Amino acid sequence: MEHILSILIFFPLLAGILGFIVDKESARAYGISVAAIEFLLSLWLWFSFDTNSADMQFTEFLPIIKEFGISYNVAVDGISLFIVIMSTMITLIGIISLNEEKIDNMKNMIVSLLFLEMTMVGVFVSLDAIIFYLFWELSLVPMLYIIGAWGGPTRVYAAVKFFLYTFAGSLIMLVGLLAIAYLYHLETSVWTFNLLDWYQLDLSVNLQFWLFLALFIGFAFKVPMFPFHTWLPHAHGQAPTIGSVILAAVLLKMGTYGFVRFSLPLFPDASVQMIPMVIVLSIIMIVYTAMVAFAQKDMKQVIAYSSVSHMGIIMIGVFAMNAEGLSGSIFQMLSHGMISGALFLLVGIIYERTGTKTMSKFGGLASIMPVYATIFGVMLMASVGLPLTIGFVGEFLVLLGFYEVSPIATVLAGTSIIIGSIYMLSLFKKSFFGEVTNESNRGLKDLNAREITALLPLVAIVVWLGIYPKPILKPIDNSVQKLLTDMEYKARTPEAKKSIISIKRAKEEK
Amino acid sequence: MEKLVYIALFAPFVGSLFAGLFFARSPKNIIVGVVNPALIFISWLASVALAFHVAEHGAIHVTMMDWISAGALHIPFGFVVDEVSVTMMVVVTTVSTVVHIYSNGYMDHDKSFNRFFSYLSAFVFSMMILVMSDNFAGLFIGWEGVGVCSWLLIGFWYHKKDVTPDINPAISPSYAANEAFIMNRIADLGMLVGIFLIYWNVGSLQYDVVFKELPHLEDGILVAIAIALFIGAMGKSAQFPLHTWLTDAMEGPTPVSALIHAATMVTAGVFLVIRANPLYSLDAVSDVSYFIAALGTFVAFFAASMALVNRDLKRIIAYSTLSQLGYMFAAAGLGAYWIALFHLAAHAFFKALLFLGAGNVMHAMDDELDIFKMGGLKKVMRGTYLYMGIASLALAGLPPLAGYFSKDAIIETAFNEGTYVLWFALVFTAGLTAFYSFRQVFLTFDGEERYKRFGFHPHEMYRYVLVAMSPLAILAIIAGWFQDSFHEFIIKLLPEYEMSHHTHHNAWWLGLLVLFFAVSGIIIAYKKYARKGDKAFKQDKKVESGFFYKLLMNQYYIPAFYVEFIVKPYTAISDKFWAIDKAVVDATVDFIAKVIYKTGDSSRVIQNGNLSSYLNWMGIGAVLLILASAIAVVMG
Amino acid sequence: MYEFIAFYIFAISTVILFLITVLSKNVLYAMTSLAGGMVMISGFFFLLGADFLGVVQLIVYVGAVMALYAFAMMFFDTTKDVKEKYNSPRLVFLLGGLMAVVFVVIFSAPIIGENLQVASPITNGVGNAEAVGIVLFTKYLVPFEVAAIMLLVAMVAGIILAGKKMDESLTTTVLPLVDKESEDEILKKESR
Amino acid sequence: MIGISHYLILSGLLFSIGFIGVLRRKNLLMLFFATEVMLNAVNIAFAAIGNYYGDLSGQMFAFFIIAVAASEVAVGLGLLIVLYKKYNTLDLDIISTMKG
Repeated sequence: MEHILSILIFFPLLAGILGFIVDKESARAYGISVAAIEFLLSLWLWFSFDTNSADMQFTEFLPIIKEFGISYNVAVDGISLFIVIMSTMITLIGIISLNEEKIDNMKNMIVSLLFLEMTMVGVFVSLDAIIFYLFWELSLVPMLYIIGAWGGPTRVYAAVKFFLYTFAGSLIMLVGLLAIAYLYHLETSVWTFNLLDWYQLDLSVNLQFWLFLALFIGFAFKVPMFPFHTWLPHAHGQAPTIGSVILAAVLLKMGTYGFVRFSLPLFPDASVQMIPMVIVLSIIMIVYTAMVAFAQKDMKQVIAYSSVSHMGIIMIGVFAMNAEGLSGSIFQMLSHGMISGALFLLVGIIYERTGTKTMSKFGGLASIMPVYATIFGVMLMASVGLPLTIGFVGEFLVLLGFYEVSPIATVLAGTSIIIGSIYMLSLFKKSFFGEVTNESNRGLKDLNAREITALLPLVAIVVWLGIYPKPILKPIDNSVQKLLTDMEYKARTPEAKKSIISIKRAKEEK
Repeated sequence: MEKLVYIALFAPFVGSLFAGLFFARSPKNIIVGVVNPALIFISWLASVALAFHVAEHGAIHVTMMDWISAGALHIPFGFVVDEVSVTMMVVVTTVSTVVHIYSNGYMDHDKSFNRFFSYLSAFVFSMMILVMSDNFAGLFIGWEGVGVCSWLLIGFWYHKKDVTPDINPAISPSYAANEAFIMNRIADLGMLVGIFLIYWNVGSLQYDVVFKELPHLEDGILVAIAIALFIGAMGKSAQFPLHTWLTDAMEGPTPVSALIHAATMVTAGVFLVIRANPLYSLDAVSDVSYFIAALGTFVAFFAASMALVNRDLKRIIAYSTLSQLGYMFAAAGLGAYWIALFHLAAHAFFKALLFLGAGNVMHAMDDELDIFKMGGLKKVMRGTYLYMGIASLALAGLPPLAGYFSKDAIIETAFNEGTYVLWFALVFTAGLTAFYSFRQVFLTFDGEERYKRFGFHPHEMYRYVLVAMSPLAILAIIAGWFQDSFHEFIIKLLPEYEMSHHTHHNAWWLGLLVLFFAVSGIIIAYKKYARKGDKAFKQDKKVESGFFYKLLMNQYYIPAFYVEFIVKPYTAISDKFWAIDKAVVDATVDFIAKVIYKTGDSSRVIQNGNLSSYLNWMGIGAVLLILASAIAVVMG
Repeated sequence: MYEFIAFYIFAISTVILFLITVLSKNVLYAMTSLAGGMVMISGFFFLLGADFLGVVQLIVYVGAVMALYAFAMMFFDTTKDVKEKYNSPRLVFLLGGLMAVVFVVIFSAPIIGENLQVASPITNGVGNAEAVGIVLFTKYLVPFEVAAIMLLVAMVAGIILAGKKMDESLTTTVLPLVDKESEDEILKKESR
Repeated sequence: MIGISHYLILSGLLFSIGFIGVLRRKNLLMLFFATEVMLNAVNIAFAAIGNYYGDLSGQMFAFFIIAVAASEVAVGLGLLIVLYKKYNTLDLDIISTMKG
């Protein structure tokens, strides 16, 4: 199984192509089995992963265009490993949750999802800038199709907006990537797009600044950072449940992952220099979108905006420049994936039943659908960061780590635990508490076996990783510490060296 | 002994899972009603055994497993059973056991009987984590855990709909639950900041490491930590200005009010200050400590004043809880940590008893809470009358009941510290306390039987419930007698606090003064509210329309202020932000798209199909290119 | 001196003749003046010592190309003037004038190309035609052959476009939608 | 003495004349004439530069341009005839099928 990563990437592709000839009736079963195999493969990847090592593992290297140093180069470390596993898991759960009666043309849906899975895995394991960019852009296509084909009334507008927005950003990113390759060529007269080679590149602070900015735009559009976030509510509002789930759980993480994988190690000085800007944007993002979420009438929009708010927390964690914050932010990526995925699934369930997502149409659902309400409640508590759920670990670590950077900003960002609970609890109160206001809701059925199968694993993970995050946190922490040590070593300016706290120094101080 | 620690901690958890997982959807099941109290009782047994162990052999420290470790941060699930935590454990499990048994009777007819027990046991578990944890993060787990359980339990009757504040000041159980949770979260942010400060300055969150390191820190940081932690304590213990949730929390079932909002959870803030006594007794933070004492005194008086006029049985007790929490903070802030803890324990017993008695009354009166609709209940509810009388006497601080010893010690402390303003406020509040608690008792149990006019048919609570309450009644009477042995026990961990000779000298008249205030309060209450016949209590319209009455009745207009100046603006700003999001941020993007579309539209005219005009355009382009190259040549 | 006079005579006459070509309404005048202008241009080639090129200019342009134009004109009704609408005559002259000014400015400025490299120096003592032949069949052999093929292709294309089915338009002919058999039959019939 | 700039300026002027023709003419046949003018202008420039630098490449280019012009005329006229048959005119204002 040396080529496990290639298998992980290309198995869904192959299965997707084969999916075209699968019988319509059995498309969902086919999708579930493929996704399950893929998920098991990714688990196998975890078990054979050396958790004590912080290095890249399972490296595969195959030159494609030698003249320009473009190669098929994939590997995982602690940072990407779990995001890959999360992608395969969310895809599996998403396919399980698909309702045969509500989705016409199931076969196309399954095929799109499998293609999407390929691109997602590809993005997170690529170590070659061109291959990374390729998967990054390819991931837009199936999602565009999913929103455009199965979405709500203004799906085309939403899909095009989503596409153009992220595409515009990633083009600028591409320019940045090419510029790095060119600068590398200038320095060493070798063309290469290998990220690990790029890490050795020593750039002047000024150059770093501009390149950081170029990549920042590409990643920030995807995250989405304020003020580039407006495509997200549209996309979520129109996307089918499965689309929202994958969009929120995995696709948004590409942006923050990009920051960790590219911006930080390539431009340590610029990253430190840009911390104030990122702080300001992130805090606006956290507070402002949380307040916008409170004003929403539509359940799904609340969760969509809350996604943006939580991505803000992840962003400040990335720029905390210490092991606590960065590990926390990567953990928060996972936890946000699980929680927002589950919440979108839950909203999708009620939407399937009633055909509406407006909160005022509900009320008193807790007495009609107790199991549904319970699972929703668990996810809600995880979302507001209750200890012993997965949401707390990440949020706590991020805020803890960020406190070292700026106490005042941490307090401002920390208000998310207050306003987060405000909009979430008011959503819960409006929809689940009180009397049953809408008589037609009285006959609603509680969760069926299919939905429970999709949701229970998420609940289990949310609780398990809340109580015992160590198996995941430790590999992440190893890789993060290596990253920070490299950054500190590479940093040119004394300010940057001071801001980046790798673990070594933290211990020396003691 | 480790096993005992785990038994004490996890027995409630097992109970919660038992009721939650196996009986969540089934109707009332008596097995739950037996097993859950039994498990809590086991936890109590373990706690008592641990208490004896600790008294003899000292603290026990166990580490179960790692929780979070990242960077230099390592947080284990570690538990410490020392003098302070074991006191809390015993208090918590004692009250919990009684409340669990009591709930069997109180929730008898509720269709969510099993769910209630599941939540209640989960609360006990969280509270045990809170008191037993050996680090600040673990404390925070329990801190948030009790918050959630409180949210679940306040909103237990979630199906009730919202009403206007005129009918019910708390609007609805779910509203009150959210209010409580959000208020607590505000304070939790302060607490988190405290934790961050500790971590970045000490490098660990373990109590022992932190407390050892504290004296080496800068003064400014110490003050910041002290303030941040106290903000956390203010939320949980409902200190001004975060106090409004506590009275609204009375929407929850009465056993919940007894357990959570009187005896245990709200005292977590006091517990935190006691736990962090090495911090608060440092000279550098003496100002913060004094502020804690002053705020405590203020809240003691402030809450008591609101209790004077309230007509709602449970709210009066809630205000008295607030007021007593103020006493505890006053003691802790003045450095008398063991006295604060002693009052905490004694208060837990008699306040829980008071609430459970109130629950009996509610049960008898079909959930009616207005004490003006009661009166003369002592005939039908003799047992409850007795219990509530004892509890109120204890609360008023009459000897030889528990409250006398603990409260008197606090007042003496205030005198001893020379803070005479605080001292006098506390003495005066003691008088108020006696008045309002006996106003409530007399209005409920004595005087004319007004309830008949409203068609109530009160009846006494089940006998086994009354029996189950007896431990609390006994403790409310005798707890104070163990002051000296408790002092000896707790002083091993907490700093000693000794009265000066001067105070000793004056102790007898100080005590008498307090007693005088208390007794006069009771007498006034009796004269005003307990008569019959012609002299029976009449509502005084003139007084009720007076300024002070209205001010107190509306809780100094603080809830209204919050609604008007925080809730409404927040909602308005949120709506505005949403509008901005659509009209500015999103519209900007759409505008860019529109501009591109428009330029496309308008430049389409060029594409008119006429070859000649194409050639013209090409010509213009060619000339421009040539010009550009010419300029480049000239420049270059 | 002779060169000086010759240059100006040729220059003035080409400019005038070409202006007539461009501005005249009558096709016949335009074509005639074009032919005349080309003859004058061959004069420049002779002046520049490119005898071979001058001859080619005379043969190809004035001979072949002009003859082609003349034949082409027979297809069109040349007697009537094409009424041309000028949408923006000023723009046209402005652009043209601007271009001319720019060229003049550029070329009258000191020459930039002082350091131009000589690729195929003219061999002394060898006639121009001979020199051209040597270069053409050594260095430019492949382009030369390609040019030959191009001319051949152009010839064939010209013949097909202009010659085939003179009675109907080529581009508007649409084959009727028929099934394959009947299509084959039609082809067979045509081949017979 | 006649310098290279004389020839180049002349070439530029002739080119501009052709250019005006291209812009101005609506009759397709006349458009062809104008392009011929431009081609010839360029030929002069090539020949002049080649001469002044003693390089035969200029002449070679002019030579190939003549070849290209010849084939252009052959194909172009063929197309013109086809066009004329279809529209019965050569006026560009009437033949505007490329409207986007």
